[in-house]
Amino acid sequence: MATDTATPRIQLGDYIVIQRQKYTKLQKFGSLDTTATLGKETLELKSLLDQPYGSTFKMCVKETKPGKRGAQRQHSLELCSETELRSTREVLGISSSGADNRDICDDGEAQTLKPEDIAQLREECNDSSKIIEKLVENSKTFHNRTEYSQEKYLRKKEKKYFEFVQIRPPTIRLMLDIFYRQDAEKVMGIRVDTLSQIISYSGVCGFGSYLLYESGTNGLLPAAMLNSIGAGTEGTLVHMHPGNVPQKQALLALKLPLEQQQRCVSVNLYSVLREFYQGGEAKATTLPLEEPSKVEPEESQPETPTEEQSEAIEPITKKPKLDEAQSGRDGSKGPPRWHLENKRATALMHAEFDSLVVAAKEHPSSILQALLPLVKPSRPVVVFSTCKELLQETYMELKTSGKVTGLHLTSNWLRTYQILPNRTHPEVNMSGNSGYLLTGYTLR
Amino acid sequence: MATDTATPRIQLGDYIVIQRQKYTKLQKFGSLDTTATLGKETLELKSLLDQPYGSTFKMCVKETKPGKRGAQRQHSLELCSETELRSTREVLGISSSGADNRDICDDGEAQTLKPEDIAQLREECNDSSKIIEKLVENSKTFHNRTEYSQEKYLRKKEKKYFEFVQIRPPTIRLMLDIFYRQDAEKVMGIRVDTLSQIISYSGVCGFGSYLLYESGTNGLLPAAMLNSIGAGTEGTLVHMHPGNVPQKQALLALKLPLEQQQRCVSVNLYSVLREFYQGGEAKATTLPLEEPSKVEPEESQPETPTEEQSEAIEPITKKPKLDEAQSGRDGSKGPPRWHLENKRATALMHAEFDSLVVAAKEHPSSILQALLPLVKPSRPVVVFSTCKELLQETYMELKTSGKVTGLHLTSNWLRTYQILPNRTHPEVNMSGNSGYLLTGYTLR
Amino acid sequence: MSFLKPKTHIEKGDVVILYLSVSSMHAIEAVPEIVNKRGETIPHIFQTNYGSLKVENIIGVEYGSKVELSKGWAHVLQPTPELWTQTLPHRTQIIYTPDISMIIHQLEVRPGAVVIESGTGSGSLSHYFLRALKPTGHLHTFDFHEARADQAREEFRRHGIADFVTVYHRDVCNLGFGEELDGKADAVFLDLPAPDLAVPHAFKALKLSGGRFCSFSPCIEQSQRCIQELTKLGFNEIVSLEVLQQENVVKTRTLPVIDLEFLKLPKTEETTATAANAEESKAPKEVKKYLTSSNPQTLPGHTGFLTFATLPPNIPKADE
Amino acid sequence: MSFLKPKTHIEKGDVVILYLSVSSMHAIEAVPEIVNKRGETIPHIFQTNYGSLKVENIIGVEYGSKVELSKGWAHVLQPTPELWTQTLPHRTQIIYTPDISMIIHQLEVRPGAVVIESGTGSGSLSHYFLRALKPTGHLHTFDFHEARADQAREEFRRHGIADFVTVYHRDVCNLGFGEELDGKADAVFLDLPAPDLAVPHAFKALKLSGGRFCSFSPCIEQSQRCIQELTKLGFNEIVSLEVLQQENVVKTRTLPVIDLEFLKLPKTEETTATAANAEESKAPKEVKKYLTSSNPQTLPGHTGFLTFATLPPNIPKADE
Repeated sequence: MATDTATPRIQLGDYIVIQRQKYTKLQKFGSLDTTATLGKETLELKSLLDQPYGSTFKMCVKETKPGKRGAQRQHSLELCSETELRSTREVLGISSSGADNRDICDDGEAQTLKPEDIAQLREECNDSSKIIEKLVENSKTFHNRTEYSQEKYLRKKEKKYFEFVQIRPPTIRLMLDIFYRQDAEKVMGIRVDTLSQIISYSGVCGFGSYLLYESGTNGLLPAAMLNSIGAGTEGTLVHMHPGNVPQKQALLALKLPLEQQQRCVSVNLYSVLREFYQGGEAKATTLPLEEPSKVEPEESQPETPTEEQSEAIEPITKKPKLDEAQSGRDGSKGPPRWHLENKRATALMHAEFDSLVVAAKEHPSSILQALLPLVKPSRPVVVFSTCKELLQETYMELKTSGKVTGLHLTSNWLRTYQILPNRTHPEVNMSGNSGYLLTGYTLR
Repeated sequence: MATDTATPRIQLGDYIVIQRQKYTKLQKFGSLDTTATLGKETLELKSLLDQPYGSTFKMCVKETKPGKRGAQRQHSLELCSETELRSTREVLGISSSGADNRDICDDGEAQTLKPEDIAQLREECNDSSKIIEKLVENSKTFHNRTEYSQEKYLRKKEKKYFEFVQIRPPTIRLMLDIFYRQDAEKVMGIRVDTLSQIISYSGVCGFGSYLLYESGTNGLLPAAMLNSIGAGTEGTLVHMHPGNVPQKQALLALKLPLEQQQRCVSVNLYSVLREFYQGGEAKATTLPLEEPSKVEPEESQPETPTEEQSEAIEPITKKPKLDEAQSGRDGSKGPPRWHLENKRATALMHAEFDSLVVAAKEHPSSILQALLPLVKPSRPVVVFSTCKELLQETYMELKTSGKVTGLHLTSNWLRTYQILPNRTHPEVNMSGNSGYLLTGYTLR
Repeated sequence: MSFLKPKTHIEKGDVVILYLSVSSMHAIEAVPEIVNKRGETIPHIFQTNYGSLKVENIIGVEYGSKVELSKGWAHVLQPTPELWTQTLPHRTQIIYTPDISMIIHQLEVRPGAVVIESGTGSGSLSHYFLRALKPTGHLHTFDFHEARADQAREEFRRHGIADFVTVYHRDVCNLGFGEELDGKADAVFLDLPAPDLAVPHAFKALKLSGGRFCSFSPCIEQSQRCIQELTKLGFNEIVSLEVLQQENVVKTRTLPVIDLEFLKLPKTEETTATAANAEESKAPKEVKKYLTSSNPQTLPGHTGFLTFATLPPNIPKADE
Repeated sequence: MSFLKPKTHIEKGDVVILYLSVSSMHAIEAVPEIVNKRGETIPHIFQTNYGSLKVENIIGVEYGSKVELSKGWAHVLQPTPELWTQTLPHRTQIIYTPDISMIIHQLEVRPGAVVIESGTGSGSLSHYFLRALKPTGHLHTFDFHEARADQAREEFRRHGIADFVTVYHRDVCNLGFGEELDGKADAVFLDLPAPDLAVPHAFKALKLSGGRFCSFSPCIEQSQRCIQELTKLGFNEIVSLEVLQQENVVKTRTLPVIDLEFLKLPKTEETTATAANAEESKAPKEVKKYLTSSNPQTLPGHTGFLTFATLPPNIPKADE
């Protein structure tokens, strides 16, 4: 097999995507002792180091510990070759199948192996195809099932006992899948079709200066925009948020070059607007600092605590003492980082933006009132909400104001398909809510 | 070909469905002189008389008259056999086709026949396949098109020159298709999936007494319910409407047996409620009659004026003089028909109903307040509206009242498919609005 | 016996829907005693999340009433095919109300209709056909699985609708619907893995005056083959479609409205401290309420393709 | 030159969107003079439903401004791929923003990406690819129709984005993308009648470190064959999906509310006449207003099936 020197390799400190069949998980590979938990399996990650991204590893059981919800198995990981990954079906070479299910009486006792037997089998065998072979041997009904039904059974068992994981570098696409599957709330209910359209309609690209307000997507929305701005380009992003700390998990996971990271300026909405209006360097040092209230009671914190975030912490909920604020944070020489970011953001605000994206849990109306004046004419505006009524009201307000034209309120329908020979159909479940987008173009 | 004596035959006075390829039209065959207009074609219907329903007729041009929008052709109809109906493609036996469209430059002058030539051809030829043959002969690009593109061209031309019509008896299914295609407003925007669910959820069948309020579906909704009640059964329907005259077109078109027709009692909502509350025979003759106001300004009248409706006219917008009301309408001996219907309806109202269906252009809330007490416990309630907000409010009111349980607010997605060898896909257009149904069950 | 016609009071032997909530309903038989596993006759006690119900107590009660459970209450409803579909014991994958409604409508089933159904399955659709065609029509329903056919037959009897239905145990793809049904049906419905094999039998069973046909298939290839067969035999008006029903969950949403105008106003030294406090306490409290609705997070994305067709009148039927 | 980056003022040669209403937009070239059919140079006058525009007058104007027409006014907007897609001269069926957005997202196109597209068609999608990958990436776009390839090339030049794109006239199903692109692409997009024929070429063109693949097909059979080929060559993460965007038309609806309570109250003789009048005039006036939205009567029901796949890293590529 050819090796490609261009393929990046897994490094300590990286966020990685661990994939086991269709299940994917975002994990920080913080140290050689880091373990990842996939249901009842605990994986030791140390053998990943310096291996190329995209590699597949075999889970090798080291020990089984009793856990809260049944036994927890600890696995080491062994790099393995592509050829080990044949379909379980081929390995087993199952052939005899009934033509339909008319002779099957599902009495719930088709499997003669007892749960204890299976557990033992699992400890003994590292190879899922062996386990499944045993299960098939001991099933009274398997060979009477139709081929379709057999495959369904095998897929189900394969899923349970599948012993390979692939390690992939995080991308916007993979992270959105993970976040949305775990809990759509983690990304404010922004579905894949909706995110893709936010990126399109906002026009974000390698040129221009972009403004985003979002009230909590674990960094995914700013990451997606900064990803579209690109490395080695001249685009910039001002990322406003309502909390004390910007959610940055997805931004950090992308492992962007520093120059690109620095073109995303994350600031608190209240703090930066005060800076912008009250403005001026003189005032900034003489006036005591206001702490904007934490407005979003539902705001979700990133699930994985990420120490990098502490770097960016703004002291906006802790009441800084007057002298502290005047002398700089913690008595250090320069102004605090959040203050510098506010300065950078207000400079960009004065230069005006090439696009505005608002993805708010709050009513977007007052936010638009504050931010629309910062956008140049003939520029896209994109507002996301999960609540259609809010956007209907905003639509009417914008239409009446005459400041924005080409207004459209849209939502989406997304269906995935199972395309298999003779078994093609839309998937039986679909996502119910795309959320809503209100789009338009600013006027002079 | 075998003939079936059970097949009903076309009679004078029947409503008929005229079908030309996918186009269908509801037409009253009132007399032997009746003509039907299909776009630029006028059809003389007299030869339909006594022919079995389901027969196909050939349109034979008799003359061409100048019309407002181009020439109007008058046709007689000739009964024809199934064998005449072969696909135009087969007749023409087209074979040579390009593999793709790369060599086609669509300069808009691919057809060498001029419009005048085509018009003349059309008068000379009664046979659409001949016309199309000429068109193909004179097309410079036809033989360079792909097979797919050729078929599309042929279908388009075939549609334009197709010379056969089929005559079918009206059914709920065919009439809903016609009404909805002509103008969804004609049936208050009740789409096929929604109508089918109104029938299901209401539980209307051969047993029981049903209550419907509808504010204008050209008779389709009462017709659908009466159709489900059936001939020779014991079910009854009280059909309340807000207008002076019930819209009955679809009811009449069904040509139901008289006993079945009579089990549908059509009454004005205000008039019958007053009768019910103020009630009693004594009062009915001593009190002057109130005329409920015409509430629904948008109410659409049946497009085809149907003389049968005049039988049922209630004098509720004309202010009857006191003595007239007391002595009976127009001085005739008995009470007017609408009054008798009110009496029959109030008797059924006192006996209470087995289901309630409301399809209102008005806010359903006050209508439900008035009609729900007339429904027995453990009975379905179905409310239709095109405006979700109205049903959301009604949902909350009913939930709070505790009078109805199992409340669901639903809407539907309907997609039709083109299923052809190697060309299978959902149709490129779909209907955007199913309307909304609020369903539940009454409690004691 | 509670499926024949609307009735007001629970009688012994009725199937009754015990309605606890939108997501919790049970179909129970209103009999005072049942036989347990050991063959003993014991009082019929039904267990729910809100405690137990002594079933004897509901006999004679008016449908729609509230009944006491040991730890709460529930309502008793007369079963409808819709409620039955949500509570019946699943013997197979079943078809639900949105598809069924379309099937009944497109097959133009009304009292007096003669309908053929295959397979019977769990009998969910059969109950709808029976409601629509009784008391003057008849349903012929076929299943290749003997136990299922027997269970369905017994169920129709207990539900008081056995007079209007004949249940057959037969493999219709290979054996057809039987000569006695040739030319007898107004409508034929197929829910079979290979519907195309049964289309010629449907063709024979439909009346010479014509009739309607429907096939329900999860996979598009089944519909493709079915349509080929329908076309070959002279069916027309062939239409394939999908119906998906969406629940709109009604709720009142409380949404924060934030004020940013105040940030434009410079503060005087004296108001600073109090204003800052005021902002903190005030801002999050400004909210707006919306009565709104949205779909559940997961919706049914596919049930099956419905293929409808018309057999036109007077198509000659060769003796196959 | 107006597609390269955001700009503030209209320069000579810019494509400008003349925006009259949601349903009426035109892409015009900001040149003061044009050559007419007879070869004469004449002033560039653009006709709209609201009268004519002397195009010379908009040069130098700020984007987003209102401009006078002889019988009204319009706005001038800088073109975006979204606006261009709605106004471009159709040379073929085109793909629209909802599908395109999904394609860009799933193909993970960002500045620096090398993308292969076939066919170029009307260049609608090309403009989106170019926005996403410039200034550091490159688009290789192929069309088998020579005139279309030439038109697209010329268009990219006029739009100021020619540096980032190479347009090829080639039948890729038979001839592939050319050896010079072997192992060069991060992503391949196919919109071809027989995508399966081009899959092996896509396989060769993708980088050894892997890449993403997309095929857009109106018919399911095209996707089926494409997926068979993808599976054979070792692509994984194969997903097929459909995106449909719905417009929600916002409007205020005025709905009648009817009063039926008064019918319960018996009337005294004296009030009868006046009450009757009052009812008549009052009832229809009671209305409630709702800010609501609904879909247009007809929605796009299908555009195409999007099939996505990943070529994993280090799949050995035999010399085909």
